[in-house]
Amino acid sequence: MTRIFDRFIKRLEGASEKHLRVSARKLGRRSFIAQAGTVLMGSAVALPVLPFDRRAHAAGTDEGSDPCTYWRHCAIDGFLCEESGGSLTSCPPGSSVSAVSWVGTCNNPEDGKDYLISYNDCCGKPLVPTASYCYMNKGERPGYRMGLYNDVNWCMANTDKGYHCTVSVVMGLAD
Amino acid sequence: MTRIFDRFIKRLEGASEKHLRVSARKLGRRSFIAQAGTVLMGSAVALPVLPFDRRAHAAGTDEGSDPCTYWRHCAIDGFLCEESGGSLTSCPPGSSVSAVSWVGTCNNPEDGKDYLISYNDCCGKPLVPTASYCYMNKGERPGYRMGLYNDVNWCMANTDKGYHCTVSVVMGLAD
Amino acid sequence: MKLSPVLAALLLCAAAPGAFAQDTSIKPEKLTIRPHISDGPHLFVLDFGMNGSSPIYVYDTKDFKLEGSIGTGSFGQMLMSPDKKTLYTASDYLSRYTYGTVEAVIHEWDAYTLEKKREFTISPKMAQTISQTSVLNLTSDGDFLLVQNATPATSINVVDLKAGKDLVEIPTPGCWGDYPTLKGNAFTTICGDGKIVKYSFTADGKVADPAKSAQIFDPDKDPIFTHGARAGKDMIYVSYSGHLYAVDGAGDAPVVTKDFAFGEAGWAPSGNALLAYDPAAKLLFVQMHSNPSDGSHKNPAEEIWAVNLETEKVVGRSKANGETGIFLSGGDTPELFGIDYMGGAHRYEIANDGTGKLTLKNSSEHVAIFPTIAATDF
Amino acid sequence: MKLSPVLAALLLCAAAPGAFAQDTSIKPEKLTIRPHISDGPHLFVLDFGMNGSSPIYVYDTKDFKLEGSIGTGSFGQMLMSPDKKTLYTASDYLSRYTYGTVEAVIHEWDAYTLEKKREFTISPKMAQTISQTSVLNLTSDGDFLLVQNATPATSINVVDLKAGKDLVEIPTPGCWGDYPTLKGNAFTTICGDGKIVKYSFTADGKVADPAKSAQIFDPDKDPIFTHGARAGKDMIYVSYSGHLYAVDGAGDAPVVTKDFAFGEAGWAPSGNALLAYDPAAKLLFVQMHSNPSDGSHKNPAEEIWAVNLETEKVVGRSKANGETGIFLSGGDTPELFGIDYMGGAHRYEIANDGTGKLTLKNSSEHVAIFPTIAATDF
Repeated sequence: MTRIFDRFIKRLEGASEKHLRVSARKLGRRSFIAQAGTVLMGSAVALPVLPFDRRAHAAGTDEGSDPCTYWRHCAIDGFLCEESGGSLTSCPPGSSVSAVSWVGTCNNPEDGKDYLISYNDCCGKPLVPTASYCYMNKGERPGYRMGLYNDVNWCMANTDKGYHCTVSVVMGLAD
Repeated sequence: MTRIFDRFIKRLEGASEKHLRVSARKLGRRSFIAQAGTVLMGSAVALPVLPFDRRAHAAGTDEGSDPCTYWRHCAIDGFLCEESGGSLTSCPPGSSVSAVSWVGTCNNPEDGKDYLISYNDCCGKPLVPTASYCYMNKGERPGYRMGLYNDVNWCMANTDKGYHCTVSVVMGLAD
Repeated sequence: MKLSPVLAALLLCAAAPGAFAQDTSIKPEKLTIRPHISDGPHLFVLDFGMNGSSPIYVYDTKDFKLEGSIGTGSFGQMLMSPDKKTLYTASDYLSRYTYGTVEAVIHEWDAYTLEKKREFTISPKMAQTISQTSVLNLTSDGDFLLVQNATPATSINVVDLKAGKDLVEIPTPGCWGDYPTLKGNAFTTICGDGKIVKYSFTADGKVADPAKSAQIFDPDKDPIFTHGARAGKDMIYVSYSGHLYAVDGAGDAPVVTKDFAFGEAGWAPSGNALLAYDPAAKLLFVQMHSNPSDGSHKNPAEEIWAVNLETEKVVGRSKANGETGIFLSGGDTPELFGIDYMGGAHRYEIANDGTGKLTLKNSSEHVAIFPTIAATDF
Repeated sequence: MKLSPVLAALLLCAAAPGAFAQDTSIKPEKLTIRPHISDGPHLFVLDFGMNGSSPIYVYDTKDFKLEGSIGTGSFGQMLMSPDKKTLYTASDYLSRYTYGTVEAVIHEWDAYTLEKKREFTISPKMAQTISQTSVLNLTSDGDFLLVQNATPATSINVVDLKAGKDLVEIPTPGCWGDYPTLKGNAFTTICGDGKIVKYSFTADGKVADPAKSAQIFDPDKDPIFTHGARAGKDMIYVSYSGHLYAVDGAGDAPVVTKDFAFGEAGWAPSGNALLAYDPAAKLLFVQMHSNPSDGSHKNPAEEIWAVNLETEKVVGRSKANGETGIFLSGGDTPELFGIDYMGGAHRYEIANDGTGKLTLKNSSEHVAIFPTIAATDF
């Protein structure tokens, strides 16, 4: 008597492909924001043929279908609340909002401005595996810059610490 | 920060296909053992084209590759210990053997005899999702015949009650 | 612990390289919690978990859009209250996830806000079994939960909902299930000797002697499924071969008021929650599969048959979609929902011409990994 | 509770329709527990779980055949003891799986029998973070475990292994990691001001004043990864851009003994456990990706570069397989293992000609759903 992993998994596969496409695109991303301060040694823009992106290529490159590419998700690491019963800025019913959060600085292509984004986890319920999983790291920093670190459970300071999903909330303009 | 469901899932998909193939074959199984006592109204043997077995057909019918069809697994419901670090008759290292078990009566094609099989769960560790999941129900009965019931966690009487995997142990000849 | 998230974010921003420049023309967005699911009809689907949580997903029935979820423990069971306002769940929490102390927990969830209204622990003897309708039920007046135990010795735990604790454990050796009678504090259970037995108890936990039916079925030759469906005064059961029994539990001991074979050669019932009775159409829906053999009693449904209990005839046969369970909504014109063995769900319209013919309205291929049981809030 | 399973099965057989006919020519099989994994070399891979267990799978390195597993809690961390006999894990158990009381638990597992040798709880402030080498370490003499806390305020919990309990919590505000020094009860941590700070403590829990290095790196312009690799007396760190720092923590305060850029235009380091130092070949292996940009520092590896720390030159570049982490075995001729972002694992032979060229020996496409960290028992 055990789980039968099936169609649901198909959907998970879909999520993986999205994640792959994101990886492939990120490797070729032009938008290298100097303000964030990272100095890298190159910024070549050709989409590379990677050993690991064969499925990305096989799956096509329909960017419009990938919710992770929405501009305000530029430093998100998590399952989207908008596909878990919540929205871009609201946690699903019956969950709680993380008391603490990490922040990102994302460029809004509509007005060309940089915005400060608060990434809050929603807490206290299981994650929803059919929701899109996004792993974007613009401006992300290790744990010694905790407020910019996304590899941590931001439900940690809540009474209910289980990770449920993540929202991306515009806090205001970044300077 | 969350699980990336990927290649592992591919393997799970494989397990599902196996399960499907089993279902399809079971529907067509000739071996209707009267001794088990179930009276059904028909026993047609043609492999049916079912609405739900399209993947079974698509995946081909390589019976030899499906460990669930091994004769002694005829009433197993669980993940195979032989693919979880154990064997047909041994639990994986560090797990415990279920103190209670359900039984099945399976026909050994090598000698044509019916054997009594004890299905024991191994306990105390997480299930291994890459192991084959088998769902066979020959002679299975509901909870009012507990010793023949397989939709229950047979680790229930152990100190460590987590379900890990299932072994199929030959107890002797059934009469 | 509940700092304002905005404040908290700002505090942490002190560490960020880009300072926060407040532009009066830009209004910060408000971070909220969706207060409740939509007002439309919903399907609640339990995703059975043996290790870890058994989540419950809440879907809009029109498009199977996910509106929220609930987390329960391992071996989750669920039951919607008759007024559709409370979802009861029963599940186990292991202190070390796959070992350690087991706590069996009853949760009462608000079916609209998906918030927890209450939780309390009950006897850890609770059966660790696949989600099924026979193991978690409410007594007629809703005062007591009836919980199946298995150690593997079987008993029924009567849980006092007002007090939030166990009232009495009633040994039911060799029996399974706890379907409540229509009145009073009593339930019936199906036993391995082919009888159905009625147990009554008082609100202070006194248990009367069990009242046994005559032998109803032959558990060796043609066992009945433990999933039953209430149809008026009777509970309906079917056997592996397709024999139907209507059992009235109102009297001293359960009695069969009607029994007949509804099948035909080459077809047999199968599944988990394989029956659903539509009181509007007065039809019993049954999951059926073809070419049955020993061990095929859990096969996914190939057809769903509609049986008229008055005429004892199959009046309609509809194509199924691999269902392991079917569930009826309430209302004047109930809808039928199926969950399939591939993790999908299906909504069917029921013809109102007495044939019980089903028309598939919409489906989702992925509502859960291992959906075992479902319920509607309408 | 531990009945003989055979006896138990026989007891239950009483309910079975077919009686058990003992034929003297048929010997019942013996149900056993495999006492330990094989004597060959193994790779332990942690499968990170945020909800529920983080299992650890144990694979034969020659063919990646599964030999067993271990179950830990959520947000699992692991560390193999230097003698390869004990696997330490640190993980959280939530009393209601996704809410409720958190217990942070240290487990000591026998790496041969996969049995639990001991477990005890520590401070629940333990960081709920992706598995990484910087957050769970043993002091030089193995007496204390160093555990990263985050609430999100950071501190290091010094855990007394003899006593099986917390010794002292050392506040390390704005810093991350707890790499032990080569001698004594001390560790270094990386701080947001670009400095590396050394903390020393006594066996009875007295903590000396922290000793800060000069500023080593610019956390805004070119931050370093918190994953470091020990190379003799130095800890090696690399920055997002590919600048390498060798930091000696033996003295009063950490000092940089060497730093140089090893990259080239169009390539940068990335991943989680992105470094591994081979003391036999005296080479540092680094995961690299091409066309770096802001946010690409966690990209899977496209190549694995070998850096000679003496000559400060990249001496070899090998094709990678999407690794997020690389791990070296012990022994005279260490092997390199990679776990990739698709859930696979890879074993590489290291050329013994000083070039650090890697030859892929074997791979498995599916060792875990989300492998985050690995270790060998050889």
